[in-house]
Amino acid sequence: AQAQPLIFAAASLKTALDQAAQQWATTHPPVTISYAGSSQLARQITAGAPADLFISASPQWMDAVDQSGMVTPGSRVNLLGNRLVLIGNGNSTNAATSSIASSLQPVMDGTAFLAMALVDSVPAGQYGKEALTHLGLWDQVASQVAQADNVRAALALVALNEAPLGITYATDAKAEPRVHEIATFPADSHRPIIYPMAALDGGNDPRAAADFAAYLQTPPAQAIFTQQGFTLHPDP
Amino acid sequence: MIDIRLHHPLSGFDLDVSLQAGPGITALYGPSGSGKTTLVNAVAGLLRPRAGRISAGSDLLFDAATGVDQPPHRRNIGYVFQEPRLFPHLNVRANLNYGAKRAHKAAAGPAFDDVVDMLGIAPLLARPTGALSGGERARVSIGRALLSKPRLLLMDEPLAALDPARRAEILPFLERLRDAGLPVIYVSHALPEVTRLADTIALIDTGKLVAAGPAHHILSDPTLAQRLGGAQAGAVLRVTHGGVDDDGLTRLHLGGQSLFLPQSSPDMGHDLRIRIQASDVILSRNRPEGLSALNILTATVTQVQPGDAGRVFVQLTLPQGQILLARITARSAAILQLRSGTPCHAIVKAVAMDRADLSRS
Amino acid sequence: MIDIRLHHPLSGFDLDVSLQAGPGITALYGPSGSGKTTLVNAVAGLLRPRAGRISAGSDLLFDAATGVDQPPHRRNIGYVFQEPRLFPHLNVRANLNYGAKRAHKAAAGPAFDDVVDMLGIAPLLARPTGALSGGERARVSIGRALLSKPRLLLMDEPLAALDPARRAEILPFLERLRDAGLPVIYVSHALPEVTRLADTIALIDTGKLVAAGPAHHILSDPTLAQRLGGAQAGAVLRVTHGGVDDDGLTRLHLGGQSLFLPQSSPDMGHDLRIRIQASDVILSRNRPEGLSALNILTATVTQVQPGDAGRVFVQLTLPQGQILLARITARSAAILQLRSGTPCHAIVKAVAMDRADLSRS
Amino acid sequence: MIELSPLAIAAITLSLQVASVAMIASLPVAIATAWILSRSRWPGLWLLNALVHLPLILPPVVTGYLLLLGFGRNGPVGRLLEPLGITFAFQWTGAALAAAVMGFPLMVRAIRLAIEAVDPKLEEAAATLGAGPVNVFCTITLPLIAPGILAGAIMGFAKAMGEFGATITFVSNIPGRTQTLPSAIYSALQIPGAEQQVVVLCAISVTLAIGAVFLSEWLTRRIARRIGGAL
Amino acid sequence: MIELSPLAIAAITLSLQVASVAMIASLPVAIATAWILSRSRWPGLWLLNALVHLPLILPPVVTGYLLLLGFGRNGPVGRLLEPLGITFAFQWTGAALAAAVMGFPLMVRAIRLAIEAVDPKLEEAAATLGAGPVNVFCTITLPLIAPGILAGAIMGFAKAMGEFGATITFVSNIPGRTQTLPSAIYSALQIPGAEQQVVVLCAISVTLAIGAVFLSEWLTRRIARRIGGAL
Ligand SMILES: Nc1ncnc2c1ncn2[C@@H]1O[C@H](COP(=O)(O)OP(=O)(O)OP(=O)(O)O)[C@@H](O)[C@H]1O
Ligand SMILES: Nc1ncnc2c1ncn2[C@@H]1O[C@H](COP(=O)(O)OP(=O)(O)OP(=O)(O)O)[C@@H](O)[C@H]1O
Ligand SMILES: [Mg+2]
Ligand SMILES: [Mg+2]
Repeated sequence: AQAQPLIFAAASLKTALDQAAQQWATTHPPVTISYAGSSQLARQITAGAPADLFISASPQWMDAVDQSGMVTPGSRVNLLGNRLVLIGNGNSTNAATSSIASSLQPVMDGTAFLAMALVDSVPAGQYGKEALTHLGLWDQVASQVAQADNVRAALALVALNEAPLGITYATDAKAEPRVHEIATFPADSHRPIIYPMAALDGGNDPRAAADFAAYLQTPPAQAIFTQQGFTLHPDP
Repeated sequence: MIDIRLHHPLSGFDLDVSLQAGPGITALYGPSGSGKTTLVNAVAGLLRPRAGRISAGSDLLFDAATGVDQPPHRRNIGYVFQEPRLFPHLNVRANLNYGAKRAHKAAAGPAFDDVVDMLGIAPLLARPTGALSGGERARVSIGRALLSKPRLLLMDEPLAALDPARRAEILPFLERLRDAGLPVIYVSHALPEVTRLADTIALIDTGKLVAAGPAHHILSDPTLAQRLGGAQAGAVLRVTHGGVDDDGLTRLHLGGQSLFLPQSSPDMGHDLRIRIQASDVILSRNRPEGLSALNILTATVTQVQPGDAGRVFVQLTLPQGQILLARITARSAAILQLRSGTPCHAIVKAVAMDRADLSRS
Repeated sequence: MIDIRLHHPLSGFDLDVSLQAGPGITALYGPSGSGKTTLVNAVAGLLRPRAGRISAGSDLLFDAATGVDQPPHRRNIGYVFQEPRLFPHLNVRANLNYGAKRAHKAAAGPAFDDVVDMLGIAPLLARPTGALSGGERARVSIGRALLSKPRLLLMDEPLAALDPARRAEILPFLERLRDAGLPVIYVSHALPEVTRLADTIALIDTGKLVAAGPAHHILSDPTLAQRLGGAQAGAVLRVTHGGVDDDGLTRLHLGGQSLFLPQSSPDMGHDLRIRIQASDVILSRNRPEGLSALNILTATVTQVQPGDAGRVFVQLTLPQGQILLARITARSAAILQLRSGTPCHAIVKAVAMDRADLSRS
Repeated sequence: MIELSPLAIAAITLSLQVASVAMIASLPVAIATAWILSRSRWPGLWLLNALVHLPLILPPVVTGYLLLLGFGRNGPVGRLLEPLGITFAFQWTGAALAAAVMGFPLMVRAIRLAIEAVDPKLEEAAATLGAGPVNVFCTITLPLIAPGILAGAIMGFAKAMGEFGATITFVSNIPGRTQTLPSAIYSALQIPGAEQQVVVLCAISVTLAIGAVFLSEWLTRRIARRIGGAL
Repeated sequence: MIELSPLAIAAITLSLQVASVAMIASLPVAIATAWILSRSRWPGLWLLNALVHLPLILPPVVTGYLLLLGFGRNGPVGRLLEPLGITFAFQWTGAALAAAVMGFPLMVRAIRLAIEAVDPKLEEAAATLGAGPVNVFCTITLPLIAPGILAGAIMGFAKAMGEFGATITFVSNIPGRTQTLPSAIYSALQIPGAEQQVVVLCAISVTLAIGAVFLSEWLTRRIARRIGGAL
């Protein structure tokens, strides 16, 4: 097992990346993937983790790793992108046309909670806060925002209807049958959502890892990602 | 009237006892490990006997057959444990008051100050129990049980840790409680205490009752004298108070004869009893003269019972029918030619009898 | 030779004692709360006295001035505590062996089987200590200390929880240990035990030493008799063994006179001592005849000391200079006109003396 | 001195409030549970015992999720309590509940150990002096296990000061309402380069909890001295 | 029956291994620490006491981060131990270290409570019988505190079975190497709709830990019966 390439990947990639890795393993030696929060993984890499490849959920943490000199020069790419959506509890479809502001009315009234990831620290929360601020809604909803420690936990709050509304990535909304997508936030309302990938210097098996990284950028792998709702080749 | 019938297996043997105790003080006497504490625990409700029935008067405390088993706190029985069991988080005063606070308001019992004085623990009241000597603990534990105003008092070797002077102060107090109507079951290894206090004596050995009955019966039975600890065996005589002489000696009447007690005892009522230790009695065929011993009783030998190691117990009957026990060497018995029917004189030193030997019956 | 000098504040008073103990058995006698346990704890090293110095022979155990303080496990002192302190997680055998295992291989001490037999605890060996009676615990605790082969034995009321028969079996064993050279400090409230065992007696009261010295001195001092518990005071006579008569009585020589002991005692060597309780002695101006009492000694009154409540202590000197104590009523003393210099006869019942009163000196 | 933001101060206040309430409210329940576990015998006991240990065994996130399912606005218990005006969801009370639940096994264990160390002979003695079982418990057992209760309380308090996983999952992180110190610390850890802030917040948390630990040590020693009775 | 994936089985095995090793390895240290805290008096004691409580007070993620800084490959302790062949970073040993550290305060408290309940008179008696302090501790104190040690051990084990935050922060979540049951549960929680898998993993975790709890209860009762000595 020691010889297998070790991939550090943001936890929110698990569903898609597991499928891709499985497909890869049918024709190649398997890879090992460790899922955790991007911040935890980044810190582990700078502390000397023997990982070959890092896929972060935000450019911020990839920058931090880059600055520590662990990234193999020239290997950094923007692997995936995502959309930020407002979601609601239940799988109703008729609400699909509602505007963001009107949907958030109960939150602004103080009668409902809006589930988000931590707005100051977790990327999905940061993007959400940026978007709401851009739309001029943040100040009205801020006191009713229930911040979860990651975007999946925010999703769970909406799924359980503890918070009837939430802001997550489109990929999360797609994967959870108990929620529905109400609206997509305009792409210009927040910084672009990017999942950067880079090879690392501290790994055991850089060649196999490079092969796997290359594979993730091939059409068969990208089909899996788009099926899960990711966007491809995002602009920096 | 405490009626105890119980059967309980112990390691090694079974405890199997049937005993009626009270009114008055019932002494439980027996060697170490014979089952005394176990018996008393069953009465207190701390041990559930395998079989049996325990009642106090008309109140059924335990009955294995019908499943009756009153919990200890409902039995209203005071218990002085063999080890003091003081509450470590309470000071001496709070320990003493623990039972008192929970006693029936209406119940009779000794006053706090009387108990504290009698036990000599007034200077200790504010102390934590951790800072007490062994004997001090024992005294506090006695006081705690007394102040709970029980209807029956169980005392398991309560005075073992105390010096003779202390004992001499506590014993009369117990007698006064007994006289006030409190039945007591008193476990002890000290025969002087037993003979002084007991109205009833129960002898127990390896879980079985060897003998039980009124104290003067048991104590004057020469066949039991050896078992009671030969050196300390002795009979109890019933006497009446005949006044205090000028030099401080108390005169006791015994039918037509007199006994002198070397202490001025107040007239404690008419019916008294005095213990006379068998080894304190000297026998003589002739009436002896010019002795320091003041008490010379005429009597008739009724039984000569061989004891251990060259000694015999001589049972004497006084003219009015009371029984006295003497312990002498077999050689003396032979020289004096003592046999049943021999008339003789019993010499008892006045000093050998103590006020501690005198008590109300 | 144990040399104890210590000063330690207690609640209420200060313990302030200077005492030389041993060889032989040193009895520490005093009322409850007088500081006996505290003193013994200091010797064992369990209590660090505020000031003082304790040494055993040439070995300095404690010295407040130089800061010497040997820890208890290095002192090699056996301690029978006032309460048994058995190890609850070990069975009786393991408790007994705890000290034995840690003793010096070379050290002398009694054998396991002897101790177990003497204490009558053979049936208990496999038992957990939780399932023992009070007296059984006390015996195991004695055995545990004996088997640790100490160079000095501290015993704090070791026999208080035991019946007279058990005591009678344990006392000779202690004497044998003493004879084998083991010094013992023996705390007790029971004067018979003290007079029987003690070579040296230390009387302690509220932390101060009232008197200390050879047992026969202390015991025959009429000024101390009252403090020793009047009823049990008595002198100790040195005698030699004169053989056992056909009827089982042992003859003891006392200068030209004889005493008879109602038990065939084997010749235990030449120098014996016998305790004669003061209240067991009857005095007569004339030589009495025809009594069951076999022992009549001629003596001269040397002191008449008033006791309590109409009683006096009469100090008698025997022809060879030994001292005997008698306790009689003041009335008898007056009738017999006893004063210093009066010749008289002391009558002692043979039965009143027990083999328990006889010991090697 | 480092300037603390108003939100950090709110988090400190809230943490203290949550930890104190969690500790005080769960203490009687913990004492009762410990007593039942150590002194009674009945068939369902093993289940209670297992239940008590659960928060120790499960990852905190799972405990938080279970709390959400049970005590959330749509949970069976939550729906039951809502009409009574008791809501836990997204309230500081929910944070206290989560902290109490997470600290509960620690409290029960400490108290149980103490109960099992009490000499039943003393309780027997109290019974012969007329004290019924409840009376014996209150006047004898309880004072004797005070050191165990204190140890349990302080473990509960310390745990409550550090609890994060269950709390954030159950009541989220609403600054000023449910943002406790650990949530604030976690938040800060997610931002690259915010280590300075993490250190400050940790130092505050540690100082407060250690202060509580010392208070309890001092109390314990006082009690021990009183019980031991040595001069 | 539910089929378990090989990785789930690996997580179960690893968790048991990590929890057992963490518990067994830290027990002697916990006993020594408890003894020092309850029986010795020296100026630095308060610091040790504070240190012991730290993992309880700090959010687990912080503890994990501190471990990473100290025991990681570039940490001062990690670098010191590496030449000796001891590495914690991203190894199961690191998971065991994290679990041990997190369970340590629980262990120490339980054992300390037990030590403080031992009657010093028994230790004195042992000393007069020739046993030196270490000997007294091993032959008297240790057997008497066995119930406390067991309680501490089982709390340590249960905590180790549930520990997540410090573990994933310190040694990551590498399947087959550092992925313990709680990490596996966390991973499963990342997949929406995988609740079934979460429930199964939780059930396994709970079953194992509760089994250990019962084993310890049974042992404790046996010891208590032996010590109490009642028939
Ligand atoms: N830990 C303690 N702190 C303060 N005073 C104490 C402590 N232990 C005992 N005392 C007091 O010191 C005095 C002497 O106690 P000690 O135990 O030495 O008495 P003792 O002579 O052994 O009595 P006893 O025959 O009752 O056992 C008593 O008054 C007692 O109350
Ligand atoms: N918990 C117990 N389990 C089994 N046997 C016991 C238990 N407690 C005592 N025994 C045994 O029962 C017998 C009677 O014990 P008990 O305590 O009643 O004796 P005792 O007459 O009070 O003796 P002592 O005078 O020594 O206190 C003893 O042989 C003792 O070993
Ligand atoms: Mg008994
Ligand atoms: Mg004492």
